Order: sequence, then C-alpha cells, then structure tokens
Amino acid sequence: MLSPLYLVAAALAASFTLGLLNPKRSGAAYAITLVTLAFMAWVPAGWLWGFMAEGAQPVEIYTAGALPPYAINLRMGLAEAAMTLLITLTGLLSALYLKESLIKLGHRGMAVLMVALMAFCGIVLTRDLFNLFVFFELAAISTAGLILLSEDERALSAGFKYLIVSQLVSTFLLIGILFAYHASGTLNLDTMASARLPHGSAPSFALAFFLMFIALVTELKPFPANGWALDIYESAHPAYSALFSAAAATASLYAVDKLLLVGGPGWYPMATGIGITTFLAANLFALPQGNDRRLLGYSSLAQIGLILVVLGQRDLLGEGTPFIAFGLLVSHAVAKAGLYWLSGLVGGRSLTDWAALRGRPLLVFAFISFVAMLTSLPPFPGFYAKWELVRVLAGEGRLALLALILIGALVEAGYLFRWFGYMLKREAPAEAVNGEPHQVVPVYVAVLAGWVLGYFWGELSGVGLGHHNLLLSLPLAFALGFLLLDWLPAWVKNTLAITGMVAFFFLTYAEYDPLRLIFALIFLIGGAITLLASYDAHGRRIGFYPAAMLMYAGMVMLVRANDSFEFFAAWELLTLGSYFLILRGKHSEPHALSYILFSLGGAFLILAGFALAAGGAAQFPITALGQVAPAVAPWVFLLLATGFMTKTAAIGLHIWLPGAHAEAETDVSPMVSGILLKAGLFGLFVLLMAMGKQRLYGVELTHVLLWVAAFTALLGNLMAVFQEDAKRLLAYSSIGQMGYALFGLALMNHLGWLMALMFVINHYIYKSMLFLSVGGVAKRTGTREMYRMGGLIRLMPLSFIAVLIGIIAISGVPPLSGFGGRWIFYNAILASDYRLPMVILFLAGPVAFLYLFRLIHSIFLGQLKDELRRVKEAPFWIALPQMLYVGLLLAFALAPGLALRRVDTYLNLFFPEGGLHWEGFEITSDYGYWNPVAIMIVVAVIFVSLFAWLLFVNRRAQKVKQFNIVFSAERPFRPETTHFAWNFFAPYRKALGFLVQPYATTFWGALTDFLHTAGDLARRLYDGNGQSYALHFLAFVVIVFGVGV
Amino acid sequence: MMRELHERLKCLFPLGELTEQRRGPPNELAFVSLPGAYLRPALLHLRDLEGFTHLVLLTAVDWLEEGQFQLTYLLSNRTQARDIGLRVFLPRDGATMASIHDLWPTAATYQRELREMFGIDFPDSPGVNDDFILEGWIDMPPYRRDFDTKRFAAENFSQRPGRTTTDPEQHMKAKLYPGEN
Amino acid sequence: MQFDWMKIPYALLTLFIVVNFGMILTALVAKIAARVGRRRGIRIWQNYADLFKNYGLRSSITHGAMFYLGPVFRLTGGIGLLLFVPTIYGSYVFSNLSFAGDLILALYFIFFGTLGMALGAAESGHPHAAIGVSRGLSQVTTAELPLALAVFSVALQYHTLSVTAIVAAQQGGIEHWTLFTNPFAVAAAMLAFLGSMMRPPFDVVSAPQEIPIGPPTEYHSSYLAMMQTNRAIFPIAKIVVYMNLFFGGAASWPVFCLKVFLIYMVSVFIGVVFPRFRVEQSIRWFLIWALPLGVLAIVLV
Amino acid sequence: MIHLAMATGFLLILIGFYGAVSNRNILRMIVAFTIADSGVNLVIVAIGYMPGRTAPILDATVKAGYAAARIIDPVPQALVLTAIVIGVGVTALMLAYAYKLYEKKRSLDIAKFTELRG
Amino acid sequence: MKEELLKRTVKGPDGVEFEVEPLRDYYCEAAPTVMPGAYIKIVEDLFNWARAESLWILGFGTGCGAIEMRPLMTPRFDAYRYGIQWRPTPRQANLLVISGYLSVKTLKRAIRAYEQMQNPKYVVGLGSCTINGGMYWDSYNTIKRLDQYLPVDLYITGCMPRPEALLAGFDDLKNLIRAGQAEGANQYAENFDWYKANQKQVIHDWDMPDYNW
Repeated sequence: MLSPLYLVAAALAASFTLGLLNPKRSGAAYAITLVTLAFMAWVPAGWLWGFMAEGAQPVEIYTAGALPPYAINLRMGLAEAAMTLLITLTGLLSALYLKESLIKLGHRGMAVLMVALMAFCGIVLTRDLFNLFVFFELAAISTAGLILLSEDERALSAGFKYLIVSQLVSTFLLIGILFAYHASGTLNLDTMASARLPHGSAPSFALAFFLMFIALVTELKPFPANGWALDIYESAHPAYSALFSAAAATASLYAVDKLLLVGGPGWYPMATGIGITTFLAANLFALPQGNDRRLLGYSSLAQIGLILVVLGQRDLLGEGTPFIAFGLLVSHAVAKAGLYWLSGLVGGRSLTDWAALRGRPLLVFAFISFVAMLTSLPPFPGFYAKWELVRVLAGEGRLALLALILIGALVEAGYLFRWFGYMLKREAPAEAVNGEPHQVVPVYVAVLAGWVLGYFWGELSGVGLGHHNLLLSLPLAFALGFLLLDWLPAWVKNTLAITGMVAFFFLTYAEYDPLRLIFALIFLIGGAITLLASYDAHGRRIGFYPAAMLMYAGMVMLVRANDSFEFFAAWELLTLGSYFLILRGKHSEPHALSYILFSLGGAFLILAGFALAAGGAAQFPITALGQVAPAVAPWVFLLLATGFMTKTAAIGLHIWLPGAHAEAETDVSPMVSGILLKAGLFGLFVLLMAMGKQRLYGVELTHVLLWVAAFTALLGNLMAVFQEDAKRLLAYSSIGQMGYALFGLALMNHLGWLMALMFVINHYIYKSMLFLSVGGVAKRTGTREMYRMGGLIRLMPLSFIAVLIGIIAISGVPPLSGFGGRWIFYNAILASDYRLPMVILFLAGPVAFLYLFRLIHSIFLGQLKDELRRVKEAPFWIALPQMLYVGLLLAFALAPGLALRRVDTYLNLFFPEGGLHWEGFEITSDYGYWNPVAIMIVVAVIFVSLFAWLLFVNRRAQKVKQFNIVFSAERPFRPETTHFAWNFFAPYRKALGFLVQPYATTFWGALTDFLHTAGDLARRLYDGNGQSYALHFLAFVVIVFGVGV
Repeated sequence: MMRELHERLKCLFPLGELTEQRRGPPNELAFVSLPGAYLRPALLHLRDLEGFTHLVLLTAVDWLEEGQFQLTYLLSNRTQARDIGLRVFLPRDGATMASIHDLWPTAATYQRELREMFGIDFPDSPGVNDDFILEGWIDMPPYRRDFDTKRFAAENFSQRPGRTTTDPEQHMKAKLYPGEN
Repeated sequence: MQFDWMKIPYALLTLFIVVNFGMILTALVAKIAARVGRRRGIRIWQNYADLFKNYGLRSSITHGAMFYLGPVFRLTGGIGLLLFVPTIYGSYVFSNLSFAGDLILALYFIFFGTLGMALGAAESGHPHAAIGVSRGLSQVTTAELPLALAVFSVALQYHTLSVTAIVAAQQGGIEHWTLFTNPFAVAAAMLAFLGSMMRPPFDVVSAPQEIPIGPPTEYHSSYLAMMQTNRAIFPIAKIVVYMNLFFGGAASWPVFCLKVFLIYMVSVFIGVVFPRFRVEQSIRWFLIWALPLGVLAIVLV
Repeated sequence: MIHLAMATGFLLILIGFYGAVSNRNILRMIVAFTIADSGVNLVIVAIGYMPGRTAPILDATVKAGYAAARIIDPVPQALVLTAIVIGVGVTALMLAYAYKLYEKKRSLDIAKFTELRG
Repeated sequence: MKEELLKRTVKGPDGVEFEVEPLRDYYCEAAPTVMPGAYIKIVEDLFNWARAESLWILGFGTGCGAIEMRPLMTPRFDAYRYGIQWRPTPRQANLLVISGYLSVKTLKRAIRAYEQMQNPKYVVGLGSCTINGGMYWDSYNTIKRLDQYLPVDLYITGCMPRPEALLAGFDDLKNLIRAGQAEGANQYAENFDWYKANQKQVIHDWDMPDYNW
C-alpha cells in the first residue's frame, strides 16, 4: 500500500514534468498523463483492497513531521480510499475519453486536469481546515482553468460566473475558518470536533461554523445558489462535466460530511433542509429541460441534494449512513459520469437526439443501466440505499421528509424515463453515433462498475441487514443471463426461456402453499404458454428476452418473497421488466412512460407502507403485517393497498393501462394483461391475508375498497364500450375485470376470495387468448380500429373461435367458466355485510356484453372489406396458444375443482366459515348449488341436437355472399358503408356517456402540466447573469441564516 | 304591386311584358320573360333585394314548333306572399343554360331532371348527368314533344294480346244509357 | 353420481306442454289485443300454421356458420332456461333438470340465447341486425339491473339461491308470496320484466317501422321457425322464474297456466297503452324509476 | 485597534461585494473582488493580532523559549500569506477570463454573457 | 354500371395488390333450382295447408294500388283473421303483391325482392296495370304484362280493386296453394332464362347478378 501522499505528489510531479516537456510532443505528454492518472488510481485501489480484504487499519499521514494541530495531517481510511478511487478513476476514464481534446490542448491542459484531480483527492484526504480551503481554491482554479480550455465558447462565460461565485464562497470559507480557529484554537478537524462541547455553543463559533458550512454547502450547488453550476454542466466538455458531477461532487460532499463532524447534530437539520429543497427544486426544474447536459446537471444537483439529506439524517441513520450515502453517491457518480460520456457521443443536444444511440444495443443497455442507477432501481446500490433510508426514516417517524424524498424521486424518474423513451422511440437523427473505442470504453467501464457495485451492495446489505443479494437470486440471474445471450436467434432464446420457466416451476413446485401455487402456475407455466406466441417473431429480437424474463423473474420472486425487502425488490424488478416490454410497442412511448410513473409511484407507496409497518426493523417478514401496531396499521394498509391498486389499475389510477396494453406488441399484450396484472392482485391477497379489515377514522377500509372496486368494474366496462380500438377495448375490459377481482377480495369472506382467485385464473386465460387473437388480427389487417375490419370469420376461423369462447367466458354465461365466477360472486355477496356497492357491480355485469359483442361483431362478423379479402389466418404460433387456451378454458369450466378445491381448503385458515362443499361434480355453498358438468352436458346435448336438426333441415341451403342481404329492394353500396360498427353504441353514449368523461386523465394531465409549468416558470430564476448568481448565493446565505436562527 | 316591381325591374333588365295570372295582394302571381344572359343578375336581384328568397320550381316547356325550350324559374316572396316566374327561351338544338345551383342548391335537382327529361344541359351543375328518374334510358329525352311514347311502348314492351281501348265517354254512355244510340 | 334417466322423458314432457301452451298463449294474447282494437284477430291455431309453414319452406340460404348457430343458441337458451328451473312445485316429474344449478344459473342462462342470437344476426352482415343488437344490448344493461337487485333481495330474504326452496318458503297462503313479503323487490323485478318482453314501450330493438325488423332481418324458413319456437318457450320460461320467485310458484298445471297468463298480461297491458321509447330514454327510465326500487329492495330486506 | 482593523476588513469585504454585484463591467468586478480579498486578508490578520505582542518572528528580541507568551498568533499570519497567493492566482485567472470574454464579444458587460440560462 | 360495381384494384395490408370484382365477389352467382315438395304427399299437403293459412305479404308498394292494401289490416277488413300479415323483409315473406303499375325502375326492385324470398313464394298482380298496362298502356316507362317478368299466380282486376276484392283474391290464392298449384317459384327456376331475357329487354342497365339470393 503506497502512501496516499503519492496522490498529491504524483500529480504535482507529473504536472511539472509536463511543463518541462517539449510542447509539440503532446502524444508523450498524454501518455505521461494517463500513466500518472492510472498510478493515482492504483494508490487508493491498493488501500481499498487492503481495507476490504486484508483488514488494514486507517492511517494518518502527518506532513512536516509534527502531530496536529501543529501540522497538517491526511487520513486514509475506507471512506477516503473509496472516494479517492472514485475520483481518480473518473479522472482516468475522462482523460481517456478526452484523448483528442487533451492532445490538442497540449500539456497545459493535462497538467490542469491532474491538478484538479489532485485537489479533489486532497479535499477528501485532508483533516485540516485551512488545507481544505487551499485544496478547494486549487480545485476552483483548476476547474475554471479546465473550463477555460473547453471548446464550447459559451463555457467561457460559465467559467467566469463560476469564478464570481467561488470568490464569494472562498471569502466566506476563509473568514469562517479563521474565526473557527480563533474560537477553538485549532485548525484540525478532529481536534476541533473533539473539543466541540465546551465552545460548541458559543455564538462566535457557531457563526464561524455557519460561514464555513454555508461556503462548503455552496460547493454542493444547493438551490437556489446553483445557476453557475448548471451553466458549466451544460457548456463544458462532457468529460469535464462528468468529472465535476462525479469527482468534484464526491469531494465536496465528503468535505461537508467532515465539517458536520465538527458542527455536530445541531447542524443536521440545516443540511437536511438545504438538501431536500435542492432535491425537489432541481428535479422540478429538470422536468421542462430540453437540453440533455443541462438536464443531467439538474439531476446531479438533485442527487447531491439527496445525499446531503442523508448526511443530515446522520443522527438517525448512524452507522448505516455510509452504506446509504455511498450507495447513493456511487450510483450517482457512476451513472452521471457515464451519461455525460454518452452525451459526448450524441451529436445533437436535444433529448430526442439521443435516438441516435438506438443503433448500438450496448450503449442502449448502458443508458438504461444508468437511468436505473439514478432512479434507485434494483439491483443497483441506490436501491439498497433507498430501501435502507426509507426504512429508517419511516421507523423514526420522519414521514414528511420521506414523502418529499419520494415525490422528488418520482419527478426525477419522470424525466429520466421520458428521456429513455425518447431514445428508444423517437426518430433517429441522420448522423449515427460514431464512438471511438477510447470514448466508448469509459462508458462500458462505468456500466460494469455499476453492476459490480450492485453486487457489492447486495453483499453489504446481506452482511449488515440480512437481505438476500438480489443478483444472486436464481430467477434474476436467469433473466440477466439473457443479456449475454442476446446475440442468439429469437427462437433459441424463446426455447431457453420456456424451458427455464417450466423447469423452475417443477423445481420449486413443492414450496408453494395452494394460493401461491396458483399464482406461480400462472406466472411460470402461464408465462411459458404465452411465450409460445413469441416463436412467431423472426430475427434476434434484441432486448425482448432480457426484458420479458426480468418481468417474469420479478413475478416469481414476488411469489417466493418472504420478507418485505424481497417483496419490494421483486416488485420493482417486474415493474422495470414490464416497462421495457411495453416500451417495445411501436407507438407506446407516452403510454410506457405513464405506466412506469404510475408503477413507480405505486412502488413508492408500497415502499413507504412496508417501512412504516416495519417500524425500523431490518427484517420484516410479510406475515408480520398482521402484527403491525394498531396506530399505524390502517395507514400501512392504505399505502400498500393504493400501491397494489396502481398495478391493478383501479379507477383513478388506471389511465396508464389502456395505452400500455394496447400499444404493446402482439405477444406482449397478453403478458402484461393476462399475467402482469395478477401481480397487483397477489399483493392485495397478501396484504388482506395478513392485515384483514382495518379502520381509519371509523371508516372501514375494505368497505372503501369495495366501492372503488365496484366503480372500477363499472367504469372500466363502460369505457371499453366506447372504444374503437380493439386492443384498447380489451385493455379497458381488463380494468373492469380487475375491479371484479378486487371486489371479491374486498368482500373479506371466504367466497369473495375464492371468486377473486377464480377471476385471476379466468382472466389470465381469456384475456391472454383475446389479446393474442386480436393481436393476430391486427397483425394481419394492419389496423386495430375495429370498424375497418369486419367479416373476418371465414378468413380467420381460429381467431374467431378464440374470441367467441373468450367472450362467452367473460360474459359469465353458462356453461363456460365465467359462470363459475359469477356463481361464486353471488354466493359471496349474500354472505357479505355490504349491500349497496353491489348495485354498481350489477350494472357493470351486463355492460360487459356490450363491448364483447362489439368486439366480435365488428371484427369477425358483418361485412368484409375490399382490402381485407385476402387476409390469412393468424400465424401458427399465435394461433397455437389460443387453441391451448380454448382447451384450458373448457377444462376449467368442466372441472373448476382441480384448481379451486385446494385453495378453498386453504382459505379455511382465514375464513373457516362459508366454504364450498365439493361432492362429485356438484359444488354446494351455504345458499345454492352448481354442477358444472351437468350444465355442460345439458347445454351440449340440447345445443347439438338442435344444431343437427337445423343442419338437416337446411341441408340444401344456398351459401350466399356478403351482399346477398335484403336491403329494402336495393343493394348495399360498399362494404364500408354497410358494416355498422363505428360508434356502435351511440345511444348508449347519449344515455350514460357522462359517466365516462375522462376525469382521471384530465386530473393527472393537469397535475403534470402544473409541475411542468411550475418548473418552467421557476427556472427563469436562472437568468444567465453572473451577478444574479452572486445575488442568489447571497440570498441563499441570508435565507439559510434566517431560517437557521 | 307586381306592376311596380315590373317597372322597377325594367329599368335594370330588358324584361318582356308582364303576364299577371293572379292579382293580389295577397297571392299575386305573374310571369315575365327575359333574355337568358340577364337571368342570373335578375335572380340575384330578386333574391337579395326584392325578397324572393325561395325557388319554388324550375321547369321547362317544349315549344317544338318555335324550336325553343322555355325555362320557367318560379320564385316566391314569402313575406309578401307573391310569386314571380321568370321565363327564358333557349334554342332547342343543343339547349344549354347556365346553372343556378349556387344560388339555390335545390336547383341542382331540377336541373338534373330537366337534363334527363328534356335534354337541356346545365354545365357544372352537381350530378347533372346522373340518372334521375329513369335508369338506363336509351332513347331521346322522353319529355320532348317529338318523342313518340306510344311507338316506344309498342316497340319496347310486350303487350297483352286482345287488349282494346275504349273512349271513356262513349263507354260510360253505352253502359249507363244502353238504350240510347 | 346417480342420474335418473327418466328425467329426460320428463323434461321432454315439460317441454312439450310448454311449447304448446306458449303457442296458444301468444295467439290468445294477440287475439285479446285484436279484440281491444275491435278486430277478430288471428285464429287461435295461427301460430301452428306459421310455424309449419316456416319449417316447410323448401329453400333457404345461409350466411355462414354463425348464421346457423344464432337460432340454435336462441332456442337452446330458451329450452335450457325452462329446464334448469322446476316448473311445478313439489312435482318430481316437472322438476326438470334443476339439479344442475340454482337461481344464478337461470339468471345467467337468460343471456345465452341473447348473445348467440346477436352473433348469428351479426353474421348475416345486415346493418339492421347490428343496429338492433346495439339497441337491444344497450337496453338490457339497465333493464336487467332491477331484476338482479330483486333476485339479490329475494335470495337475502329467503337465505337461499335454490328456486325450489324459495317457492317452498312462499307456500301456505297468498300472504306468503314475495309479492307481499318483499313488495319493492317484486316491483323492481316487474319493471325489469317489461324491459325484457320486447313489447312497447321497450321494443325499439326490432322497431318494425324503422329498422325492419332488427336482429332477425335475414332469418327465414327453418331458422325463423326455430326462433318462433323459442318465442313460444322463452317468455314462459322467464315467467316461470318470476312466478317461482315472486308469486308463490305453481303446484299444478292449471295454476301454472293462470299465473303465467296473468304475468304475461302485465306486459301486454302496459304495451298497448304506451308508445315506444328510444334507447336512451328507456335506459334513463330504468335508472330513474326501476333502479331506486331495486335499491330499496336490497336495503330494506 | 483590533476592532478597527477588523471593521475595516469587513467594510472592505462589503464594499467589494457591493462593487461586484453592482458593476456590470467585468474588470470593475474583478477589482471589486480584489478589494474584498484585501478585506479578508485584513480580517485574518486582525484575528491573529493580540494587543501588546510582537510579530511572530523569532530573532534576537524574541527568544524561542518565550515566544509563546510574547508573539501574536503566528497561524493567521502564515495563512494570510497563502491566502494572498491564492487570491493573486484567482485574480489572474479572472483577468484571463476577462480577456477571453472580451475577445469573444468585444464587450466587458457581464449582462451580455447570458447565453446559458434556465 | 355504377362506379362501386366496377372492377377495382385494391392493396391488401400486406402490400399485395389484387382485383376485386364486386358482382362476382360480393354476390352469389348461383342460379335458382327447382325445389321439389316433400316426398310424402300428406306432409306436402300439411305444408300446403300451412302455407295457405299463413300468407306473409312483403311490405312493398309499387304503385297507387298500395293505398288499397293498408285497409286490409284495419278492424273493418281485418285480414289477420285469415292468417295474412305483413312482413318487412322479403326473407320472411312469401307473397309479393305488385300493387298497381310497375315502372321499369321499380321492376328491378320488385325482381330483387321477389328473388330474395324463399321458395315457395307467390305473386299477385293487383289492378289493370299489372295485367295489360291499364291506363298506362302507352307509357314509355311502365311494363304492360307482369307475367312476362315474374311468375304471377293470380291477378286481381280493377282500377283499383277494393279491399274486398283483395280478400276474395287471397281466398282464391289459398285454394290454389292448397291444391298445390301455386308453384311460381319453381316455374321461375324452370324458365329462368326466359324470364331473364324478358327482364333484361326492358331493364337496360342491368347491374346485378342474374339471381339475387
């Protein structure tokens, strides 16, 4: 392990050497620079290894041979090693990235770069206040120097603005340091900290500390004193921006952390306040940004603000602080550096210009990895950090702060995922990305680092908190494996995926209780059946399998989750995977965005709910939800239920669903509708099983759920009635169906739950089938507008049969399985205490007929159009699963007991009363009876006899064509004018259309518009004038002082 | 009243004599002829300034002997309850008249009928060449007086043999008063 | 499971009786309506002539597979509904096939024929058929609502979903009928009944002067005959459900005939007095007048 | 004496700040910052001053052994040197910026360099 | 030929172009066939009885005679009591009453309506115009003999015949049907070419398939 002094020494030595070098030999100078930077990275790397693997102890390095306070000392500990490594690695990679630029600039530029890095390292290492000041000034000068050397002309003014502010800052800092020294008699941080108590309360020291603190915090670019930083981020060379965002911020953060050590807990609230304000404001301002680098700048500010909040919560977080702060910091640093490097590869500065990356799957992967890191999604370090942070905050009751953090994070996710959507979906600019290897390599290193850190954090979390390392869980590993296999042809991957899912089911078959078995069956085997349709795809289908398998992995992990952490991680994984899947649709960009936002919003509620429930405990088994303290239990219930209901698209939270499901690819729609929605229901099952009925302010929450469910069912169905787009119709129908299932759950009795489960199974089968069928039709006809189709029954008989069986099943008409659901439903409501919500649900039932008839009529019956006369049946692989589903549906209709009987028994654990009796083929409840086999036989016998009779009577019937219809002795004009399909239920709209005004859409639209407009108006604060920025800083100081006092 | 109108109009258009069919007020009805070239300004004047807002009908008379078609544009002033008919004469051969469908959309229908039944062309009138009442007509326009409907019917339709035609007057006389003559 | 094979001939016997009763009943009703209009009206056996004629038509056309299935669905719905409900209370012979399911089965089986008919009609490609279906389905959504509420109320009242048990609970005098023990439910259900009988004011579905004649526009010969058969069975089957739920059921055929006739006449009386509603009017009517009754029924039971 | 120096220092700082935010000319701003810098340095020196003591230079008059009691606090004296050096560096850099900015727009008005905003 | 009936080239969703010929693709081209009655005589007799007692008239008025049809259903004449009723769709009707003069244009519609009815079906010509042209004997636009174009089972004379005459006529028709002599549909199928030739002689813009199923 080399002395950390080498960090300083090497940089200085190399800089001076460069100065001696012949200016023309810039190649050699570049080589020296790289070697030096590599050496500088090597030093902390050695230390880090030493601390981590060899158990080395932190060391103090004393300069000038004297002990502090008489001399300056540097410290190399675990934190310092990690940070300096982060800084120097960023520097090294940036230097690599900057190859051309640096060689053009010559040795002066390289020297400045090295000095800057040296200064950042110095800030981290030093324990002396004045030394800190010196390093800060060095950093400022070298930063300004680097900016001066940037190519962008605008960077000049930005650099000058930076200098103005840094002049002010240094004035404050210096005066603060000197007064602190005056008050405490030392410049050494540790001495000052240990001697804090006697003079800590002295006003003079407090004022001095305030000056130092505010100066250092300003280096973190707090709101509103951060306009200058944004200008730099926007205008500087992206490699410099990467450096500032990752390295400089790291150093400054650590400086503030060290300073807080001196100031003590009294200053924590101030740090928290500044941090959270910055976090919220920066995210809000980022919303309307169109420039990529400025957006990243805002995001940087926000992230650093968040970390400042973490530092400010040190009193709560205690030992866990580094885990959280570092988790967020490395996520931020790695991602932000990577993104800035990426931005250098993209030609245009508009967000949509990033579509140029699309041709490079690896870069796309890099981008999304970075976005996931920034939004704290699993399996990256930020995820563990976020979980831990929320857990502790909720445990200690800092709920307002928690809420603000989550809101800010949601806004951040909003603009980041919107950007990602642009990249994947917008029209790619003409010029493609031409990344030289030396530019691309840093990006890849960052991605790799992100994943490695994710693994590392998983391990840390395992050691410290007993959580399972997500990257080691088999389903996730399986899913991620597809990233490596993405070069294979699609059918190979499909086979692998199906095999894997089926195999996993049979491996783990015995581990599930009956309820979970049903869900596992749907997720794994059901998913495998749906995947059969994917054989229809040709080529490699880059990105499909990792996304799909990520979703399935998440769902499997959800079913297998034991504690809240696993549950939540699985939830986020399945959300992320399904988001990618949905985003693959041709026009799905806005819908995928609203999906991910609603899902993340829901996820945050779940996160908060779990954290609140855990009350600070590191481990919280799902089953422990039942033992939550009565004071918080209803709130936990509310949070979790709302979170789960975003996934099941309860009314009000449903607006993401239609677009997302409708615009998805043919084989994706059944996955996200037939299967994914069940994840939300599973969550609700788990929640209700554990928590049961809860009352809040005397209102029974399950009763509220009942009303929500009823309205969801009614309005979902009603909206489906008025759709022209077949897939949208099905999507709205899903909303309605989920309303039914939710209703069953909320009934809180045995049969209600059984009914919900029946809906789970039924909905999986028929909605997958219908989406496949309609998807196949849309694929063949090139449209999803139903009125453009018509008369396809003869051309696509298999698809027709699937839809026919599907709609009979959905409508609940005997003898198919939908009737079973209705029968159990009636029995369930008879046993329930509530009556009024049923009214709504009764209305919803027949409404389903409307859209179902419309679906089958407009597509398959009626008049065939000219251009569709030669349409072929859906491709084999899309038709095959449909036929399997038809078989499944009939089997389930005949023998529902196969699936339900065990669950029925299992539910006795929760509701011993009111179960069903299964005798032979007959099913009996407390109220009635039902014999599916008898019904099926009776109906079949009557039906077949009549059909045979009719066929016999009409054996000589003349088969006619579509215009052979009576038309008041006239003839039809054209098929288009004869097919009655558009606005099919016009009278119904006249009567009940007022119920389906898009209130929810308007509300959410207004909310996002408001945020957007607010951000857009408020960011005019940054008028670009250096003097304004100086005033901002002064105002900031005054405000903080005022609030602080 | 109509006379006053006629006097007024005469200053503007070369009108012919006024033929008053019904004197009023109310319910006046009069006809006046004018050259085809002045029809449009006259119609506009009547419609916009004199309150004849309603085109009651547009019809034609075949003056076979004179070799002319007479077009009658019957306009109505509803507030004053009076009608005026403008007569325009055009040569029978290649009869063409400017369309007024832009003044009264309903005129298009009349013009279509005249096109079919008389063979008078109204260029640019919407759908003027489409079938109106007849479908697949193959002969000369049937309302022209030189069209021989009896001969046409005899040639085109199979008649029931043994059919006789009786003069109704004679027939009834014979039936009611069998004793006489 | 033991299955009594005699149930099949018994069921067929019920079917036979009901078909003939239905044929005569509808003719009788038409005749009564004619007499109100001072006409003699059709002959009492007219329905048979029409039926035979339609079965006896020599030629027919077909628009495709669903065109066949439409009437089959329709008639299956009618026969099924009839057979899933016991016709005569206390009679094993006329308990039909009610072992297959309870009231809910009957309630949902009503839709079987409607749905199938709609599909068959739509297959013909005739716009009037689609328009008729659109109207019919729209109307049914709110027309069925009071019935559903009434059934819910009755099931709550008697604590069972078994039709036989519900009838049994109403035995022992007219004052035990649901009509008197749960008048709101009956009122709501009878309003729903009007909506389901295809008579004015709720007959806009077939609207003879406007969209001749709605869904069955293209149907003829034996297809039509099958639907005519259903028209004889289905109203009776539906009325049987009403009778069993609300009017004490019937313990013998004469009582059965009387009650069915009287219930049928309710819709006839209303029908000859009121003009036709448009779809949105009837939807509003059901929501404003029938729905509150239904809600009262379930709240007060 | 101390208070006078310190007050002067703070006054200079305030004058500097005021100058920096009220002058739109970049060169004037730089001058203003230099004034503020001087103020800071004055404050630093004033902090280290103790009445009745001598400069922290060990020579014949101040023996090493008594130094602790005789001299004023040497640390601020040492620091101020560094601060001055850094101040000079920053000022030089700012001047370099001023030069480049003038080259770019032929103007020294800070309000004209607002391409970046929002 | 109207534009919508012309052959046209369309492009399928897969981008392949193909031709659509409306008359061939949208209409069944089969010719009618003779439909024999039931093999067993008594069954056919039963059916004939039923057909006679269930005359469903197509609600289609061709000329001024239609005005005389309405009173049939009023309380005064009450044709319902004879099993007669109106049907709005040819599919369900089995009696076509040509009520008065028949212009060439209407003839086309009458043919279409007739052909869309199912075998057995009956045609009654009402009034002089259907017999010999009546007062329109020299009209350029009405046919003079209905039986040239459709197989007429019965004429009811008069200009106009009163409802009583119609009732009497229907009674005669019933007798014909019961006797098995009303086989117009089969005659039409047998002499299909002759009927078509006659029809096409007067209908110059024939724009429909030869038989309208």
